[in-house]
Order: sequence, then C-alpha cells, then structure tokens
Amino acid sequence: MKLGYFPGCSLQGSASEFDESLQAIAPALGLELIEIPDWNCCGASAAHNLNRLLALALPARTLALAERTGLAEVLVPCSACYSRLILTRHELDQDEGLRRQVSEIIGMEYQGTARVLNILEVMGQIFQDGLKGKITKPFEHPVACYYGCLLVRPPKVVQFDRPEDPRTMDELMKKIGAKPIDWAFKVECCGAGFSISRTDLVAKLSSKILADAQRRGAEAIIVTCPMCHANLDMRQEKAEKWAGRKYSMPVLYLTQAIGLALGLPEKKLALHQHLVPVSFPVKAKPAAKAKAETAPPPAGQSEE
Amino acid sequence: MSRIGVFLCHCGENIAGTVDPGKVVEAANRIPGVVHSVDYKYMCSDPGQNLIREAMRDKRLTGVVVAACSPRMHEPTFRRVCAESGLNPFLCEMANVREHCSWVHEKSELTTAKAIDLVRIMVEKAKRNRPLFPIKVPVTKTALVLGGGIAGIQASLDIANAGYKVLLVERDPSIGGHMAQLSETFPTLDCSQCILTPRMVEVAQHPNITLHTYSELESVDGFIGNFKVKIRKKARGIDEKLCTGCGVCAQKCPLKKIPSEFNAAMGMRTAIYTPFPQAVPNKPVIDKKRCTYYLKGKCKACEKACPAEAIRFDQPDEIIEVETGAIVCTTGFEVLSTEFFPEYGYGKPKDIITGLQFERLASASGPTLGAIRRPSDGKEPETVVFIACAGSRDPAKGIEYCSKICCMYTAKHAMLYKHKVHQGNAYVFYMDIRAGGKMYEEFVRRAIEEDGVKYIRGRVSRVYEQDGKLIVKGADTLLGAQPVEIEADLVVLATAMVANSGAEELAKKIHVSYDSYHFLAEAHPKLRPVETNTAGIFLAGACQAPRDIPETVAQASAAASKVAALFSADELSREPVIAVVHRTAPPIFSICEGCFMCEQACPFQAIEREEIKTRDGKLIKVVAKVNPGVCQGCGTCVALCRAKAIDLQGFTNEQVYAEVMAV
Amino acid sequence: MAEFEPKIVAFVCNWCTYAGADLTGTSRIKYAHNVRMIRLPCTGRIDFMLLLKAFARGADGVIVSGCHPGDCHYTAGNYHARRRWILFRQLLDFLGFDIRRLHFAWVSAAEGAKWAETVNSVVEEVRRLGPFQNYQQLARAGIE
Amino acid sequence: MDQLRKKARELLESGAVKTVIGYGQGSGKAVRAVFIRQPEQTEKLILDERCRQNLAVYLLKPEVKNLGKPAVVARLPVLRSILQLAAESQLADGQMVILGISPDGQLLDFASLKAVADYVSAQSLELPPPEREQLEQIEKKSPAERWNFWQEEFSRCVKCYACRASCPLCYCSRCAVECNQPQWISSASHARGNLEWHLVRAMHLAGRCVNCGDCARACPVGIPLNLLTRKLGEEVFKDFGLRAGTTPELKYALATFRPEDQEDFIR
Repeated sequence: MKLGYFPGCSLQGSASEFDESLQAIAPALGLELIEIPDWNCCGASAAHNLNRLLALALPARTLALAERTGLAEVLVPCSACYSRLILTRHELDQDEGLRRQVSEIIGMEYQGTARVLNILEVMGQIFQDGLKGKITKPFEHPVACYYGCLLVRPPKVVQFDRPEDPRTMDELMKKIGAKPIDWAFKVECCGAGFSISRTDLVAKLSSKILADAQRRGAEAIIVTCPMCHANLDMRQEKAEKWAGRKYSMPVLYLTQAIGLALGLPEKKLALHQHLVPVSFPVKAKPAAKAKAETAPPPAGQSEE
Repeated sequence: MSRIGVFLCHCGENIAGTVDPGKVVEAANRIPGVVHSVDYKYMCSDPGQNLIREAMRDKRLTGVVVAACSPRMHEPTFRRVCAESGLNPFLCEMANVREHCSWVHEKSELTTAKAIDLVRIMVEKAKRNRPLFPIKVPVTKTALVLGGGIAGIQASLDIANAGYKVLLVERDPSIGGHMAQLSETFPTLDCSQCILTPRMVEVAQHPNITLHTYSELESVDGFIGNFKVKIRKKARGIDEKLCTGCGVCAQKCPLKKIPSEFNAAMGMRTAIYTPFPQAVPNKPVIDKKRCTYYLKGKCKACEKACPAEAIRFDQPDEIIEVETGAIVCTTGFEVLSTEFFPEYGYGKPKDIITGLQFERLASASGPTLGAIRRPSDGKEPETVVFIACAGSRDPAKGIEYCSKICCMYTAKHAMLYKHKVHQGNAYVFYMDIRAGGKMYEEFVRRAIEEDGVKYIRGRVSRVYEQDGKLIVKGADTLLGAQPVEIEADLVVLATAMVANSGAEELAKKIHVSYDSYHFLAEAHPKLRPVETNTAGIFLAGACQAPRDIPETVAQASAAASKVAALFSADELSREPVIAVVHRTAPPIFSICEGCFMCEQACPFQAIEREEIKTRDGKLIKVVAKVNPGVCQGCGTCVALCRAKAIDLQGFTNEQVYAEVMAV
Repeated sequence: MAEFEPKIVAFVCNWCTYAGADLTGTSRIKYAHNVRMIRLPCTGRIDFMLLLKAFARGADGVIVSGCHPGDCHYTAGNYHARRRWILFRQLLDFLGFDIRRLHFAWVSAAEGAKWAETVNSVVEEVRRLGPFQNYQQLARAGIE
Repeated sequence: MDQLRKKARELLESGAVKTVIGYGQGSGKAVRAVFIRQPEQTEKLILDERCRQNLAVYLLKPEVKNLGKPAVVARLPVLRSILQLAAESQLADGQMVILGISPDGQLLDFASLKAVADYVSAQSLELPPPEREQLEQIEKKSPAERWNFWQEEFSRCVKCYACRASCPLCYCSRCAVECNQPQWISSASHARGNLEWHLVRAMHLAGRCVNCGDCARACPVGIPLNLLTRKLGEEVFKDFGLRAGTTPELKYALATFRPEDQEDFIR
C-alpha cells in the first residue's frame, strides 16, 4: 500500500519512537510511505483557539502540498494532527467561499482531493486478511486499547468506528495475539494539552485511566496518540504519586506492539525511549502460535 | 339575464370606517346584471339576513353577492340564508371587503375604489355561477380499526356500542398492546392488566366486533364511506377452531430460551407460544423463524402433544377482502432500545434496561413475579438509577420532541422500586419534571417526599461496568454542575417513545401524511386532532405523537364518535366543488382526447377511464372521468388540460376568467 | 401628475394564502391597496393563461401565491404549480417578456405579515418599473 | 432502400397493412408524403436527407385511420413522436408497423414500441450544436431585444395554424384556441392574439415536443417558432430530467413532480 505520510512535529520529537516503530514495521506490512514535501505544523492545540483562518490554513497547506504530490490518501499517525487535518478538510468541503479564501491565504489551490487516514484505519486495512505467517512472536498479553479523545470525535466529521466504544484497535490486537480487555476508559480524556501547564490535572485524569486498566488486568496500554503517550508514560510517576499506588504500566504505541508481534528487535522499535520500562510478567505457552491467528474473544466480550 | 343582488355590510365601523358604503352601493348598482344593491350595519344579523331574503323574493334575484367579511367566516351563513329562501346556495358569493380591504388600508378614495373592484369581481363571478348540488356518497357502515392496543380496543368498543360493525386488526398474536405489558399505572397505581383485560374480553365477545389478530393490513383502496381493504391473516400454524388454548403444546416445545417479546426480553418463551396468560384470543402461534420443524423439518413435539390435534404446520397465510366506510388507525409506538445509546454502552451492559423492561420486572405477572431482580445475576439491586429523557429532547439524537410519559412512569418506577425494596436507593436524573395532568404533580411529589426518591437535575454523560457495578457519571446542575458519580446495580433508561418502524409504509398504504419523526399527521393540530387529510381515515393514540393512557383513550373515543357521526347517515354529502369532464353530443362525445395527463397529476387518484361505445358496443374513444366521491376539487387537472376538457365546479374557467376580466 | 399607482392582480390558493391574507386583516397589518385578489382552491388550479390575461387586462404586476411545499391542502397541487411556473417563466423570459412583473410566493395561513410584506415589496418594485407599456400596447389590440 | 421497398411490398401483399405512409417524389426536387396502397407502387418509396416531414402526424388523422392499419416509414423524429403519442395513450403496440433504415443502410423493422424505445435510447438526443447556437443567439439578447425580435416575428403570423396541423402532438379535436367560453386566446391575428397563440402552443408542447421542426417548416411566413418548443424541451430536460419521446411510459413533466424540484424565484 502506497500512502502519503504526515509525521507532524511530535513524531519528530517527543514521539520519535512512534515514527521509528512505524518506519520499522512498514516494509514488513508492504506499506510505502511518501512524506509530504515541505509539510508544516498542523496548528494543533493552539491555533484553533486563537484564529480560525490560521487553524484552517495550516492543515490546508499541508493537504494542498499532498494534492500537488498527487497523493490520494495521507496517513496521519498523530491523533492531534489527524483531528486538525480532517476537521479542516470537512470545513472546507462545506464552504466553497472559505475554500477559496484559504486557497488564497496559502497561495495555492486546495481542492480537498486527498483523504486523511488515521493509523488505525490504515492498519485495519492491512490486517484485514490476518497477515498469516507474518506474526512470528504473538504479542500474548492482556492489553487495554486506549483510543483517546480525538480519534473518534466529532463522530459526524471523522466517521470512524463507534464514538463511545470503538473496536478497531481491539480487533487489531486480537490479530497479533493480544487479549484486549473490556474496560471503560477507551475514549476518556487523559489531560492531553495540560501535559505541561497543569500536570496536577493530568496526574488525576491519567491515573483514573491507568487504574481501570490495571484493575481489569491489563499488562500494557496501547495508544496511537503522542499526547496520550506523554501523559500516560512520562506522567505515570506523577499519577502514581497522586493515587498513592504503583501502576508500572507499560504504554506502547500500536506500531510498537505490532512490531514486537512481527518479531522485530526492541531497539528498532525504540522501546528503550519509554520512561516506564516495557517488561511483561514472563509466561510462554506453546499453544501461542495457533491462538495468535484464531484470536480468542477477551473475557469482557465473551458473555455477549 | 342574471339578476344579482349586492349586499354591503358595514360590520359596524369595521368596514364603514374606512370604506364609503354609499359609493360602493351606488357603484354596484351600475354593474350590468345587478338589479339590487343595499348596505346595512350588520348583514349577518337577523335583520340583515332578512334584507337578503326579502330582496331575493321581491327582486327575483338569480344571484347574491354579500360584500362583508371573509368567506371563510360567513360564507356558510349567507349560503344558508339563500338556501332557506329557495336560491341554490352556490349562487351566493362573498366579496371580502373587510379582511382584504377595510382592515388593511387607511380610509381613502382608493380603499373605497378597491372595495368596489372586489364587489365587481364577485358580481362577474356570481353571474356565471350555476346551481350545484351536494354529492351523495353511500356509506358502508363498518369500521376498520388498525391496532389492538388500548386505543384500538376503546375505539372498537365505542363504535360497536353505537351499533356499527367493527373489524379490529392486530399485528401481534394477541390484542392488548403496550398497556398489557405495564405493571401499575400512574397516578393511581392500579394494576394495568386489571383494568385492561376486561376490555380485551369484551372486544372478543362483542357481537359487532370481528377480531383479526396476527394479521396485517395489505392494501387500502377507495374513499370515505367506500374503502376496499385487504388484510393478510398470517398463518398461526394452528386450527383456531379446534385449539382449546390448553397450552400443552408450549409445555412440550423443546425450545424454551427464546426472548419473549411480551416480556421485553426480560423473560423467555417457547417457539409455539401464547404471548401472555390473559392473551385474547388465548390461542398459541408458531414462531416460524425459530421453530425447529420449520427450520430443520423435524420435531413436531407440539403436534404429538396437542390433545385437540389442532397443529397445522402447512397452514397458508390468508388474504381477507373487506369493505369498510371508515378507518381508525391506532397502531401505537415503539420505545428506543438501549443499543441506541453509545454513552450507555450500546446496550452491552445487561443491567442497563429500558423503562418498558422495568415494567415487566415490576409486573406481578412478569418473569420475576414482580420482584425487582437485575438481569445479569438475578440479584436484588441496592441502588437503581433512573435516567429520564433518554434520547428525548435531544436534537443530537434526532429526537427533539418530549416523549411526554417518561417523567411520570419514571417517578412510578422509582416509587414501585422503593415499595418493593425499602432499604434501596433510587436516583432519578432529569432535565425538567413535566407532570401536567390530573394528580400528576402530586404523584411525583409523593415519590420525592414520601418515598424518598433522590431526584438529581442533570444529564448522565456515561455509564460503564466496573466490578459488577454500573458507574453512572453525571452532573448535578442545581449544585453548579458538580460532577456526580453513582455506583448503581441497575440503570433504567426512560428511552424515547418513537414511531413504529413500519409507520412510513403504513402511512403510504392508507394515504395519510406523516411528520418528520414518522408519526402520522392529523388534519389540524388543534381543531381536527383525530382526523387525517384523507377523509374517512382517523387517528388515535401514540401513532400520532407520544400520549399517555388517558389521552389515548379520550382520542380513541373521539375518533369513534367521528366514525359514528359518519355512519349515522346512509349517504354522506360532500361539497360539489369537484372537477367534471366535458361531455357533448356525437360525433365528438367529449373534447377529452384521453391523453390522461390528468390521471398522472391527480393527487387523489380520482381520474378514471371511461369507454365511449356505439350502441353495438364498438369502442369509439376512451376519455377521462372524475370519480365524484374521490375528487377533492384542487383543480390541478383543470389547469393541466390543454383542450380545456375538464372544468372545476364552483371555480370554472368561465367564472375565473370573468373575475380576471373584471379587475 | 400623481405618482403612478400600479395595478397588481394576485392569484391565491384558498387554504394558505387567502387565509394568510385574512390573518393580515384580523391583525390589522396595513399594506398597499393596489392588489386585487382572486381566490382559487389551489395553486394547482391556476392556469398560466390567467396570468397572461391579467396582464392583458392591464395589470402592471401579478402575484401568484399558495401553500409552502409540503403544506398543500391537496397534498401536491403546489408542487405541480411550481413546475408549471418554472417553465412558464423560462418561456416568458425567452420571449423577452418583462418577468420582473411576475412574482411568486409561498404564504401560509399563519404568515399574515409575510403577505403584507410581499404585496408592499411587489408594489414598490412594479412602481419603479412603471406602467407595463409594451404589453398594454398589445392589450389595446382589443379585449374580449 | 430496396429492403424497405421489398418489406413494404410484402406487408401490402400479405395484407398485414392496408397502407404504407412514406416519402415519395413530389413536384420538382421536392419530396412529399405518399400513402401507398398497391404493392407495385412501393417502388415510389424514397428515403433520403430531403425527407424531413414528421409522418407521425398522419397516424392520428381520421382520414388516414380510415385507410386501415398503416405501416410508417420512420426516421428518428417520427419514432420519438410515436413513443410520445404512446405515452399519451394515443397509440399502442400493434396499431401500426414501424419501418426505418439505420444509418448504415440496414432495414429497421420494429417489433414493438419497446424496440423503438431501445433504438431511440441508443441515439444521441443532445441538441446538435447549430440548434443550440440558435437558442443562445436569442438568449444572449437583452430582454428588450428579445421582445422586439419576437414581436417582429409574430407580427407576420396570419393564424393559419399550419404549425398546429403539421404537429403530430397537436391532436386535440378541439384546440384551446377554438375554446370561446371563455375565449382564452384571441382568435384575431393582432399582436396580442398572435403572442397568446404562440405562447399557449409552446406551453402545451412543453415536455412533449420532440423537436422535429415541422412547425417552423410548415409556417408560410417563416416564423422560427420551433425555437420556443425546443427551448422548453431543453429546460424540461435540464430541470426535470425528462425527454419527450423516449419511452412509451414517459411521465408528463407537468403532471408529475419531485419535492426537491429547484427554483430560485419563489419568495
């Protein structure tokens, strides 16, 4: 699969391991990523609070560049970037006048031809036919799939999965042998933008998420959003202080989990960059392989 | 030569205040064909009416123009006056010099001039009026009632007791509808079945009522007084005449784990089943989608067991054709299921249930015999959270209306729960409490004050399971939107009352319109609440909008009285303002060329095809023919007809043309 | 020479616009006196020739008004009328007929105020256009 | 061509039809409609570019009907007229034999109206550029110019009604113009009477005209009045997606509607 690629600032900085792990698994999944030339900041978390036109112009420019490069689909791993790009596309689709205005501002024609895809959509497509054989080391752990707030909202715009109880990531996890737990905080707020300004809030919110994941026996939390990762991993210590209990809950990017299942070396997946060490209670079952493909329904959903 | 009389009303100062009556009368006198013209203070008063009567007699008037208020106001009055004095009422016209002149313009020459124009226009029309006679349509004095809920039951009984035949058609195996599912009813807390079942039995035994359960409407043709209806009587799989309703078949049926519709899936049923013990008729049906025999071709346990040998696996559906004079639609409603709510787990958590399901839990005849036990583990819940307005009044959910009954039944539910589980906690999240109705507000206060139900004003953003509990996250807007989190054992959603899934098709079948929520539309929200825009078809109950039982029953009786009124005459007469197709002597017979564009255009399917034949039966031509019983007189066909072969009585081309030429 | 007072003929349906105009009256909303209303059961009944005849009769402007789409008392008359007007306007325009003198409006039984506004704005526009010279010249060629 | 003559001959010989309506040599270079009733006369039949008259007009004329079941030599406009007349319950399957010649010279013998419809649907019904230009010529004039243009044209009209007589779709036994209670259309051929006539004629053909152009060809004073019906035909297609004479079940544009019909002039 050939896709345009918009890393955004996070994947070049705080979340470089997301980028590295994605690049690492791409070849194995037959995924070719063409980075949008001269892409720019999506304006996330700040621009849209200050200036609507700016908030639209920034993503519009990147998308326009993608169009020029002849890219029909653009993969945007960072949930914040994804949100900004898809919202922009939506708004400009609705309003021809606005589209022209923005096109003028960015000094090139924005047509809205390039589709914006999040990492789950892309992986979902790739995993459709189960990747027989490719899973060499099934990722056999109970995991909490954490989607965060931006991936599924606003439902009308993103039109991706079920807003309150999404399932795409859970399905993916089953396919690589993991057991997604049924839990309540899939789309709760982690504190996101307050990561720097109000760490106390982040501690509180993230702690609740970590607590529920732990209570329901998750051995790791899987995320697709650099913000979520920052708050759950980097701020986990603070969360533990706030809650007065230890979590020591590894927080992995989806791509890292997949990488492990593909048998890639931890180094290539940049697991070492996490603050909470990625280690699991050791247990090796011979029946693992078989299980990996015929993903067993996790406890939570079996009763249905 | 026409002899028109013009009668100008002052309407006190209302007209005379801005229009100069003298001038109008004088001008009217000069209009060709006008032989008499007077003005009077109040033309609609008795002396005024007498002026008209006398003039008609003395001046031998052939037409009357009353220049006064809007014809929508007094046309019937003055037409009656004419009729009483032997002048065909349709020779009387009104010039609207009040609403359309004196009230909307200042006193001036121009206003008087306009009044004169309006009079002249109507005089020119009146000159060309022809006597018209009401259209008589025979009436079949049998009513079809669609839906056997409380509305249908009430309507059927009222019509039947008025001495007319009734066909009651119910889709389900038994009549009773939602009311039969209820435990107690607000605000009196009397047991629903206790008050309903006697009515159900009455329906079954009434000599004037024919009951068709497990049957559906197939099609409706015809028009008021003369509907032709096809009903599909679905195969029950049993011979109703032989079946004694002993129930052995159900006992012997190996499939016992089918969610019972009647118990809103709170209980189970078998594949051959009677929906509930008091069902009317008390005869089982076989669920062909589930029955092993229909699926796999073997089993027949019921057949072996049936002492009456009444099982008929090969029974076909039956189409019944009936003629009815009126139709009462009482097809009721549905409630949203819990799957509708993402924030409440898409119906996944077993212990989040709908109000209707709670009714079954609380019902003495329900699966738990009235004990409140939560579905997941059958435990008695210590804390129950009731969420009002689940879906209702929420544009985001596409349901902007208020479901009306939820405030009341939620209070009732909380109350019932507290009565059964004294130490339990009941919380109600609400937006507003809407308890308008006799003893309603008092009822809610009782729940709050005497039974200690905790009311929290706010919405619930999320409910999720955690260690066997349901965590209810909401806000208390009376405490500054303070977040509230309650650990509940059972959550009851007062889910919105919505139109039946089949409402649209039904509406199309019976040619009535429906609103944006697919509730059937009444003819007028205030003045014709139980009529529809299709004459002879009436509505009652929740098929029209959310209703509680008292309103539903009142509406049902209202609809029944409309039907009774319709049936009270052997013929019904309709305004003769209808289209007619030109006919003339041979060799033309009719200038209609039979292109039947009118047939395509008619909103009422009133255009029929008529073959003109020679004496020896040779076809000469096929022309359009208007069915006077069906035509509503819109005149769309008239404007369409190129040859002017169709005309509209009361608004003929000649009349309207003359009006234009008189402006 | 007094200001030109245009003659406006209105063709209205009985159930919506006629009733709406009644409401204008009962609400005592004042509007221009220039309009003469002709009542028909439904806009579906309004033959396009009636409009032409009104002009022939010396009307400087014509208003056609009925129920809003979906509100027709006869369920669909106004939909048929709408198609008729779409084509009729096209044709008149193609013939160079001054279609600024031909006005259409949906006025419901509840829109008394809208009726007044409609009449006033039409009267004003037509007053600006002046007498309908080129049609009235034709009209002088005899009227039955 | 010979195939056509042969077929016509067979039909007459077998008595399958009583007359063949086609084109034959007229005086000088002109072609004219011929009504052939003798098999040997079928040799007279010709069919070439000059044969433009819409023969469908004869199918409803009593004089022709009296001749017995006809076969008609049909080119596209005739086929479309037949379909439209069928849509208006004026013609039905089996009432006539429909013959034609395909562009590559093959004989067309249509078994049914359905077959005609299939053939027509395979043809391009788009307005040919020159015809479209004619419309645009007028559309781009100012209203005043348009008014004067048509007044000038209509001023020549003598109300001979040749346009009506030549039109297969003007089949009313009593035309609106003959209606005098009330007199919708002034029968006098003065400026207003002429405008009223041409306007009514155009409206009555809206969504029905198959744009054969016979009305204009028939006009003795050369008024391009087919432009009016052509214009409306295009509007009907643009606004309502209907083209006259395409299927025998065609719905009449003015007798049907879609709630979402678009207009921009109703306040």
